[in-house]
Amino acid sequence: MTPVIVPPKGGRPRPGIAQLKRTLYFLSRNTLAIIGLAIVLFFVVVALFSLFSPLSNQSLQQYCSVTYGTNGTVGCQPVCTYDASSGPAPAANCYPTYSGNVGFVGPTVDLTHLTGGPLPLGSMQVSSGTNQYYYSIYDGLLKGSAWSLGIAATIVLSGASIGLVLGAIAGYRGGYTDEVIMRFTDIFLSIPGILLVLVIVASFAGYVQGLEGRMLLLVGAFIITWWPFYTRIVRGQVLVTREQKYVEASRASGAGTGRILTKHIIPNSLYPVFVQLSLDVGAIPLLLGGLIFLGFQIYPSPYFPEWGAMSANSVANLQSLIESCQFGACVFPWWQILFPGLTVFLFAISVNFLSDGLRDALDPRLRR
Amino acid sequence: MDNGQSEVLLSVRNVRKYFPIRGGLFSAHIGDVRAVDGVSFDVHQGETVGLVGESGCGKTTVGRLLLRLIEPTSGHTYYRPPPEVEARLETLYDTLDPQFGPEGELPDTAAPLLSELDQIAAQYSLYRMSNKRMRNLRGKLQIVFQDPFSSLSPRMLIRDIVSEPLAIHRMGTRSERYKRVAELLQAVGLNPEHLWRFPHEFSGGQRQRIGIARALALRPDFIVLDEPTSALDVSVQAQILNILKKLQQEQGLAYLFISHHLSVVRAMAHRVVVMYLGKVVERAPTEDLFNRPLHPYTQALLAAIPIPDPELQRERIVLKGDVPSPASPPSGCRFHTRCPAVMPVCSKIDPPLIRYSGEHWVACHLYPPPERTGAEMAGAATPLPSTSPLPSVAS
Amino acid sequence: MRMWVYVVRRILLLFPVIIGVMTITFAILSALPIQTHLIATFGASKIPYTPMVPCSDVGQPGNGQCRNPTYFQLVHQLGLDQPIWVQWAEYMKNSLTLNWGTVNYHSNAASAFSLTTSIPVTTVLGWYLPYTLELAALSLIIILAVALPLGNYSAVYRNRPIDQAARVMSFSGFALPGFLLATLVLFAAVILSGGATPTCNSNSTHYFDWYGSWPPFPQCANQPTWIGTYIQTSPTGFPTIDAILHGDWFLAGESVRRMLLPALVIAYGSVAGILRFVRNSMLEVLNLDFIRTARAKGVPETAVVSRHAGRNSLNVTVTVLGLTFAGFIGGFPIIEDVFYLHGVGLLLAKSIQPTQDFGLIFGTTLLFTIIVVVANILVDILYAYLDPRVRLG
Amino acid sequence: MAAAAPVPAVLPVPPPPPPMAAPASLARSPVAATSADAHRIGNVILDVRNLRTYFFTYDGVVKALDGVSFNIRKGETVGLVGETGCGKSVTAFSITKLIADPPGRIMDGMILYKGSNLLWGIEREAKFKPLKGTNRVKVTRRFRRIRQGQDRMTAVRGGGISMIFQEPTSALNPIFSISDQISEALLLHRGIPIVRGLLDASTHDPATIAARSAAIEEAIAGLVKIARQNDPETLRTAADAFGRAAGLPSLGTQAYYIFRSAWADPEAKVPELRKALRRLHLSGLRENYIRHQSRLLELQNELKLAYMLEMRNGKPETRRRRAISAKRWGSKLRGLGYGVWGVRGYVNKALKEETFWETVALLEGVSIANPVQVARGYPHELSGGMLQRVMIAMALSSEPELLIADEPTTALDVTIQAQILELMRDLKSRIGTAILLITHDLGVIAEVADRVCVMYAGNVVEVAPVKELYRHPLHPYTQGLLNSIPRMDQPDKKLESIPGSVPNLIYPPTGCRFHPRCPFAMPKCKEARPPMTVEGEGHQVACYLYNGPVAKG
Repeated sequence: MTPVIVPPKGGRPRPGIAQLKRTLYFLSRNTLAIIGLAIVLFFVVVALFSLFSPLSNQSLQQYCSVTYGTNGTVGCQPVCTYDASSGPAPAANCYPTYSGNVGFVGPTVDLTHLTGGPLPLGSMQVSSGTNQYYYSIYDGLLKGSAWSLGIAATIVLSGASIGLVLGAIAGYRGGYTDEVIMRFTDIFLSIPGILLVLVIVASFAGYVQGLEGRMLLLVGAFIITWWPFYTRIVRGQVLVTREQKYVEASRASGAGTGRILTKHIIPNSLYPVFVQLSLDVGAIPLLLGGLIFLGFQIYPSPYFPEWGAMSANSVANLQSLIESCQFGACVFPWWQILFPGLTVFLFAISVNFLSDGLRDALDPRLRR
Repeated sequence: MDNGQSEVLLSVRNVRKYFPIRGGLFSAHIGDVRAVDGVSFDVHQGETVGLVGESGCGKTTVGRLLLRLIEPTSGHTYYRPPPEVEARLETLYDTLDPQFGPEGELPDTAAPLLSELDQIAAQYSLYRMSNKRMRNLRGKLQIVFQDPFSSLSPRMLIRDIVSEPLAIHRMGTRSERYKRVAELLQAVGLNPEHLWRFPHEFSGGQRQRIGIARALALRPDFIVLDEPTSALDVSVQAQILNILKKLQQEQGLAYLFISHHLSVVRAMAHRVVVMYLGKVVERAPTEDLFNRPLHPYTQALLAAIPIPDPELQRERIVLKGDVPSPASPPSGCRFHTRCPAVMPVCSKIDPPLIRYSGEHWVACHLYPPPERTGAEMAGAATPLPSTSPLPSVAS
Repeated sequence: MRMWVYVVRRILLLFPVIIGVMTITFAILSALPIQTHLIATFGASKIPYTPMVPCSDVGQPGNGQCRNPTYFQLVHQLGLDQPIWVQWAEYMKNSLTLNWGTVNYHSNAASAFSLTTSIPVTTVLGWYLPYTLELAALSLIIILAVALPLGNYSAVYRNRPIDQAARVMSFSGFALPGFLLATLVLFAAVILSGGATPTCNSNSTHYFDWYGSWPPFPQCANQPTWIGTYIQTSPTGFPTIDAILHGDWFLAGESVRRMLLPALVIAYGSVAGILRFVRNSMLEVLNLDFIRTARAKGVPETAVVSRHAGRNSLNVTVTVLGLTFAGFIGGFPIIEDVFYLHGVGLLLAKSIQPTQDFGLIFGTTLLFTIIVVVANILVDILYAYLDPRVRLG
Repeated sequence: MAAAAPVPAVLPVPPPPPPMAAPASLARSPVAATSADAHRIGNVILDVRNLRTYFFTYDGVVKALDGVSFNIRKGETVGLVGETGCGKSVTAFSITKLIADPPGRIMDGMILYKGSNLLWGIEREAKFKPLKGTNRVKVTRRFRRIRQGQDRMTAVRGGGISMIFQEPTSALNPIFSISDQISEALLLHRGIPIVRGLLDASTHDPATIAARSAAIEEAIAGLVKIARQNDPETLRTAADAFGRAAGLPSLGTQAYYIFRSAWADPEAKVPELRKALRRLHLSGLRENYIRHQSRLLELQNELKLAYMLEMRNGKPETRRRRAISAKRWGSKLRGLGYGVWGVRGYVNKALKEETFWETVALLEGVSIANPVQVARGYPHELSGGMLQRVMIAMALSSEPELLIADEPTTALDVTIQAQILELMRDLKSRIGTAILLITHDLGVIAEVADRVCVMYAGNVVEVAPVKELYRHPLHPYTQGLLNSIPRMDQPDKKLESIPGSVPNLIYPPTGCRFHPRCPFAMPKCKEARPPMTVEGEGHQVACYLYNGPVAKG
């Protein structure tokens, strides 16, 4: 007789739901991880928001910016100027000419961009101040969120998928396939840090023009550098999973390599990849910043709105400022360093907390 | 050696599996782990063959070889050879076996026989089959594993686990498969609503039932049971064993019951093969083996089993030392390092597996084949009193 | 003797890696347009780098385009017209015989270090390598000194305040951009040390010379004689060691002091990874059976952690030291650039922009790679020595 | 334990700590006899009362042990038998407080070891708060208290109560040699006799040296002569005599193994023996080091004694403890110089050799054929059976009162299991150690145990002398268990199985935990847990089918 199949109340549980719940529970016991998760989510939301904000399709608006004279004076170099006494402003972003000492606040334009006091978004003044290129740091960060996260995600995801495939094949096939792939991986792994990116970019930056080209170069260089890490990790995990009896069972009932890889090995080897992946997403803005700081013109314009670039440029600017003027007499444009730096820092550290929590939550050996 | 009680399902002949040991500067091949070294036995339809031995004796490897989960170094396993072919194989091997030299080389006179053997193998041997044919056959040959915890994928629903073989062989629609799965679960005494659970929600015994259900999915006629109960408790073990027996009677299944636990084997098997360090030391119908164990190793194994009866007084044979490594097996008889009845000849000549009486085969110098001359058996002691070391229950 | 086999194998594996890396650099180079090589070699002089020029330019009748003999002559001179595998073989031969070309004295790297004539790249690297090595050693010492005890603590007191604090500390180091941290630290140091007070010449080009860089007093009249014209020192080339050898304890202390700050920045930036690893390996070890055995033996808890768990987790940790090394040495260009520390990283930083000096770029990269590979081998040998399961086969 | 000073009957606070008192010796003190406390009568050495151990997991609270009570008398072997998840091992680990924490915690109960409650202060170690909406419980641990509790246990672990485990291959530290690991245990529990022995044997007084060296010389000559005969027994006796003459028994063992293989020409080995004799006149540095060690060991013993007192009197000895540990820190700091790498290698050579040969002697005791090689070896070089012998040797090195063997043969092969069981039977007859043998194999129990406790789902359901239990098992579970074993001696007996499976201890069945699987289940089985009733001599059972007098305790 054939029994009647009664699906349980509340519909069928999807595979993985229970797993997810478990993971979240263990994650929730780790305060830092929760904080990290919150901040990361916040950044993601901001990025999405920026895509739909008017900023996304228009190019950044230039504001008046401070220039520092060698004799300690501060000038405000307007983009288009007009005499304040003769009527209203001809255009939206035209400002009256102004010059004075530090601390003197002009009648129409205040120097909030010096002190970074909060001002409503879209008001004529610049909350959070501008960078040395007259661009509002706030706008830059907002617009940059999409860029930074986008670039990081593209690099990491494509690197991880390459690593996943190669690692799974190497680990499962073993033998010469394994040898070849792993030797190849070792070669790439032994080039330290971002030097390979640096070399590739340094070599080709001169010949690739335009935003698309530059982005392609950058992302490509990073992917070439990144995949070996994932390959190694995945292989290590696959070597463990491969020995599980359920793999042998499905081979015993005639499953091919492809099925075993996709159905059994890869799903059960994913967790370390998640951990590493979340780590690297945070690392990439830092590395980009490093490249910019070393003076690569990897973006079409020096004020390209990307977090790493912004912080690097501001720091470089700080150096040049300190070198140019007598020490002590300069105005220290802290806002230029603080806001981008803080963004990059927060993003990276929150992602770190998250990935650390994930590791504790996902790793059965550490789970208690 | 089929006594025609039923036709032969699998006939294992001189199967060897050497795992290479690599070492040295360029990881050259410096030796072999002789996991399985020339094992032969038959599995008849609907019968249970028990495979007994200590860990590292290669019994699990034999199981995997029978399903061609690993390729053998040499030898054949014939699947459903017709009786006349079987008979012919018998004679062929009987004529060939004595001609093998120490390194397994053969005189040229054997060439025609070999070629004939080759033709038969090409037709019936599992190891010669094309991938396609093998793939279809996999449904007929299944396996149940020892560890019920690692044998079910933790991320799959029971439904998917049990129906995977069906899915692989593209049998029926999804809903039909699930119907079949529900039947299977009932057959092994589980509830159809377990379909939507994950493995970690089950106890060891239940997992083992699920494993059995998966093995049954494709209506096999032979299942390798690789220590199916050694990870379970006795009460649950009894359940599983009873289920297996029931299924055997219902579906005429043949089992290869691998275990290190002789008492369980006695409860399950019709015929028993005892292995030591990759070689068959004794092979007999269950009753013969347990009432008249011939090989000293078998006797020691029997004596070593603790019997749950404190009032039982019996002579103990406690073997000294450990099982040698199969990477460097002792010369001659592999058991001679631990054998209580060891003779000079044991360390020189490896005793062949000879027919002692009826279906009772043994490989030991204590039981010389009729044609052996006394000179060869120099210093042979009188055979052990081959009465059972088991006492009758003190009453 | 199993140990020896292991070591020799490990060293033999070095060569394929080095050759592979060289092949990668070769691939990049050969992907560059030919003009680049010409400019890099012959400087940006008036030589026309285009294959086809107006016929009039090469003194031929007609107004079409004619082949440019100079161009093809130069291309032939560089052997760029040969089949790719011949070029590869040539490249390999030169690389393996340490013939890495010369510093392009038109490049700004050359001007930055006042290298007037074109000096072999290997020579320059020879001058600058010791500084990098000293810096690396110092930072590695700091990292281990912090990570090992802290990691064990946060494993033992898991998810308790000290653990959280340690993690926040280390991760913040990871998350702070190196250049930002370095610059701010340097800035602060300059302020704390009472601003810039040039010791012997006030019109130094680089502001930070006065603090971070080595040698401490560039172009000073009273510079000791064992510091050469460029920054190389004699006899060993390692500034601190040489200072000690010459009994100049002040300079020795000075050089350590000047390397301390960058080393701290590097360590702070890369302690997170290894700390995390120490912690996790310690957690795993603490769950193992033999720890339970030790407790059952009556071993006091402190001894259980330090002796039984500590040694094991240390062995596990040693295995990743190599990777850590590869990780943090990649940050050297930035740090050395900020502190103007005369190491290979600075060389690299100076030779990439605005005009690239490919000789230096690839030379430094190769050198860094070799450092990492050798470090890995040393680490593996150390591990093999520490773990009886490897040592005794 | 050669010189074990007795502890005064009425414990003064603080009692003068006897210099050589080890916790075991303390446990053996006449206190037990004099006290009027009930559990000390009939020389019960371990009395477990109403032990509860819970595990606080993601899925809920696993009530692994729910009121387990049993006791162990001097020198007897108690078998603890039951299925997986019945709490056998948890019981063992609760006795030594080795439960993994988190997630596990001992909730309450008493474990009286020679009158000291090992669980003293357990209830103050953590607070529990059930989380609403879930079946989880939030556990707030007081880590300092937990740590103190653990420290207290070091007074008992390894000394009075030793353990051996199921997985010999993973139970030994892979990076230390066997001798290192056994020596550690030796020094922890028998350190003072060893150190004293060394110090007493070593002398610089010329007269003594002269006298002794004469004796030694002729002893060596005799040894050489005997070694030629290639007769191990006589060699052994001679070697022991030599050891006594030299004043260090371990030298005897060493001499035996030096000469044993060298019967062809023993003279070649004489220099090696002379090298060994250096232990008899220690250099100043080494002697200082050993004195330092003995000081530390004595302080450690005082500390253990203080812990024992705490657990016995049930009130903290904080002041004494602090004073002692302050002293210990002091001498540790003073001895820091010895820790210097290189120095250590030199100074502890003598002690190392001494413990090494003590180790060899121990390994002989568990009938290992080649103890020297084994002692030099590392765990990965030895087979499972060998390692289990090593574990046993290590556990017995302190001559414990009680040996807890947690599934000692489960991971081993049948023939090796037979060897180990043989060894355990032998040890039982040789040394008077009580054994708590935990196993799921009723056959093993039948061969080794004197008394059996049958456990089911965290309860003890039946206690009986072994023969009694197998002759007439009372509890339905015990009966089912015995019927479900395939019997070698009764092959044609049909296998009966207990229906269902072991219950999930997060939601244990109400009343008698066995009732869902019980063939004789009655309504009242669901309601209340049956009490332990006495059915015949030493036979107790917890089942409503029997209505004997309720057992006390």
